Amino acid sequence: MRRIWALLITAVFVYFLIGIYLPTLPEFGNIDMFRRVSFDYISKSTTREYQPVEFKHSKGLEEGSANVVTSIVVNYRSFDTLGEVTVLFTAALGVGILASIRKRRVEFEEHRVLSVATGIVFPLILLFGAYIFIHGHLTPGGGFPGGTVIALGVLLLMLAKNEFKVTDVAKYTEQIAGSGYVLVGLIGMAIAGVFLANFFPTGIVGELFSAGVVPIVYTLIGFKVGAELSSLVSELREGDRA
Amino acid sequence: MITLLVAVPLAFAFATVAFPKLNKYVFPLVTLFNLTLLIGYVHPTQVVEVGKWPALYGIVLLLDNVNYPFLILVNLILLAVSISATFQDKLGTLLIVLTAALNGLLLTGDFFNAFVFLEIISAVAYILSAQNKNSYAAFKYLIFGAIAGTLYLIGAVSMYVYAGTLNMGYAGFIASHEYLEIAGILMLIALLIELKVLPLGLWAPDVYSNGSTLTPVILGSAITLTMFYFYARLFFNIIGPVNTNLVYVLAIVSLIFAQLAAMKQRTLGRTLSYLAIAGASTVMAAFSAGAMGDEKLISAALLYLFNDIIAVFVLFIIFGYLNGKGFKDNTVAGIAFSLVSISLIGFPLTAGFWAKINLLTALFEAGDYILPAVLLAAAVIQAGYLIKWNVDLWYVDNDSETEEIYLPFGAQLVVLLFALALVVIGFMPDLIKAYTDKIASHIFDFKTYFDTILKGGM
Amino acid sequence: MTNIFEFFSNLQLIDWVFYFVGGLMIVFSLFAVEAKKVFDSILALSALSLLSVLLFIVLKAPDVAITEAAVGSGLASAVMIFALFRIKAGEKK
Amino acid sequence: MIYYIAFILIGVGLYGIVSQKNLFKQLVSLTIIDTAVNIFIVSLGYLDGAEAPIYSYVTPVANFVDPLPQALVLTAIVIGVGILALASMLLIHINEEHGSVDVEEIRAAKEVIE
Repeated sequence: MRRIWALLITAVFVYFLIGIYLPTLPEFGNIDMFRRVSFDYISKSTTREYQPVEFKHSKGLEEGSANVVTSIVVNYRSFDTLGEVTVLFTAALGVGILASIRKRRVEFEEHRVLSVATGIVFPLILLFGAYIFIHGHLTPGGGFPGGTVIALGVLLLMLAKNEFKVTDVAKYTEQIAGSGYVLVGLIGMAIAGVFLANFFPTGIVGELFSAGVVPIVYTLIGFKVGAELSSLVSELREGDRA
Repeated sequence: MITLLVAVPLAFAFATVAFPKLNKYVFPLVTLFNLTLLIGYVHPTQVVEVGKWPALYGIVLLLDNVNYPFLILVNLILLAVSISATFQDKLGTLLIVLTAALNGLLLTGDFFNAFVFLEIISAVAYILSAQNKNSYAAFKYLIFGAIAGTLYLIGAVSMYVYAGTLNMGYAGFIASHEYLEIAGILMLIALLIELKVLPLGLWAPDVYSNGSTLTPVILGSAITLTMFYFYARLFFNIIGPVNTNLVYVLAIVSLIFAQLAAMKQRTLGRTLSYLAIAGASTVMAAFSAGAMGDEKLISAALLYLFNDIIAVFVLFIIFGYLNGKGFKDNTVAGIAFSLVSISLIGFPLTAGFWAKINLLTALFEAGDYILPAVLLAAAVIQAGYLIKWNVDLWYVDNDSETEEIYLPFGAQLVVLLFALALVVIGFMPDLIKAYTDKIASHIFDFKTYFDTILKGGM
Repeated sequence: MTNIFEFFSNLQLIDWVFYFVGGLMIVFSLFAVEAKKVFDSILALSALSLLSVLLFIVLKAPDVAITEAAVGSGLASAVMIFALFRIKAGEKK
Repeated sequence: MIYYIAFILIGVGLYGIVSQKNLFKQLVSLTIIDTAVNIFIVSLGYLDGAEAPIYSYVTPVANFVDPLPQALVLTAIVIGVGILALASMLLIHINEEHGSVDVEEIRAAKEVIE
């Protein structure tokens, strides 16, 4: 009975998507970039006249990161990212609040190969995570994947050492990084008059020290996400922390 | 300036996460700060382009005559919650986050930004509804809510595909109406799920009746109010009415179902839950009846919404503390409960009376006779069970063995004030009607909205 | 589509990738939904996520790909497996 | 083409949510929907013959696919994992409260209590 209902609902919904919704979409691979705001995101011309941007040549633009996705996430639509960080914050907090009544830890057998290998690999993973979020404005990546890589390193540590536990340091990191992000926004408000304004010079496109506040914000996000996700995984494993 | 309404709560939430003990003091302070900012320093029609990017490219926050009263009411309710409800220290941080998210959703002028705030609100709601061993209901809520979020996300992204921007005003201006309607259907389903109209309240009663003083109050008043604002903004102002007849029928069915279910319940908690759903359904039905631009009807519906929200707040706070105990030792709570019940029934000289009478006359003028008939029948049922519960609770025999529960002073004060407010508005309905009329006259004015939101140039 | 042969000979490489990866994804998703054991369905979900990483790379979205690889197939699976272990541990007692 | 893949995946996920009795399976189906929607949104920004939206030595001048949907998906993925973690914790709680994560067994357990 349940399956028939399921098939019926699915059929109606897929019919809506394919029959009614799909014809309104542009053909795949054939979109009109000039009608979209992304065109100005790419040429970084939202406040000035159109001028093509060139790697390692253009400088002093309104927005200076080479990775356009990063420039949207952390600069043009930074307010969204603040909200996104907040969702993750809420989820981590919620997992902490709901931490279970009974202590029932997930235990693993310690394996010698894994624990020795973790000792070697863990610093490299941390380094890689840090690389991802520091170079977020130049190469693919950024604060979220970088922080997640760090959290995955912590997860590896957890698998290798049975008694390993994420301590309160994670909470303090989260606190400092989170309020740091809002603080960057408020400094922007103090200097440029608008919340989350970019108040640093943007430099030359493609250099490490460019793009104004973007690397700073992404580093903060990286730390925050890393701390949040590792404490989240740890809490999921531990049951009760108190 | 209005960004501070979101930024300051968020900053405090992040900063106090390691010190949950502080939350008892920070949460009322933050809401008080928001209220002073709203009343003293900002005034309607104000636009902020976050990050100094022009309206089309960045995110726009907008304060106009429509959302200004909503903002004040939501922050007032949150302040009242911080005074009257009891909660664990850790939940305080969540409530501060919720304050930021509700303000953000009320202010935002961007489809995707609204999605982010919707998700924050739902995440907080899931956690709140899982309190008091109610995880199963919370999980059901999470599944429905996540599907709603996904549908809204598809709708928001289609707006971008159709219009080339995510800005609400510009997207509503540039995209063709058929396309807007198709994206609108997706968003409509999402919002109806969030407003607890769509699955006919299948999961909502379980969530509401978990016996905490916090969950039903927050879900039933602050979040519902914000969702109604967002519905009005999307479907009156930007997209235009979408499938109003279907929503109308759905809302009426939901209303009948909820009132019949409320009559049958044997516990007060579930009765009140169905009452809250019935209230939301009534407002939704009135909204869809007046979606074509009937300002008088919308104004009446907003008055009804106001009455309902305040009443639900008071009823659930009292229920959360007393949990079905009698009013013999809690005269103040009892008086507030009865006053609110009278107002909900629609007794003359209360806010509920004006809400009902305005709604009925507006509906008759619009030539609609189905909803008034349903509404009157529902009112009779509602009067029946509310009177029954009042009598029961006043004359209940308290067992001498059970310990006596008293409402804290803050809760008594808030409850009494809110109940008295309903009576005062009953004597002077123009006090609130001025606001609802203003909202109703501005909500259909797309041109002003468009001009305001793109003030910074194209 | 007059003729099947013509249809296939007109396909570009990217279309082949889509058919292949997409078909695999649908198979995995059906497996994830219908599998008898929850553990199998979590593994299928992880595989689905990895295949979507492949699609993201083909769609020229390296940022999304790296995020999905770290978050979707790494962390999400870990979270679900921990939850499953906790639930399993409860069933034994 | 890729639209169809995404829509079918959404359909499969929806089918899973309605048909499965195990709450864990419902969560898995929800995640399938999330992934499908992400693929769909990214494919809305694809442009034939364009490159990934990053200025580099390989692509010094702009010839890029639409970066905005990618930015939106980035946000959506992270939100999705947050909700997933919450749901996992709720599942653990459900198991502790009712002794099972199966809809019918939970219902049976509830009836015994009442």
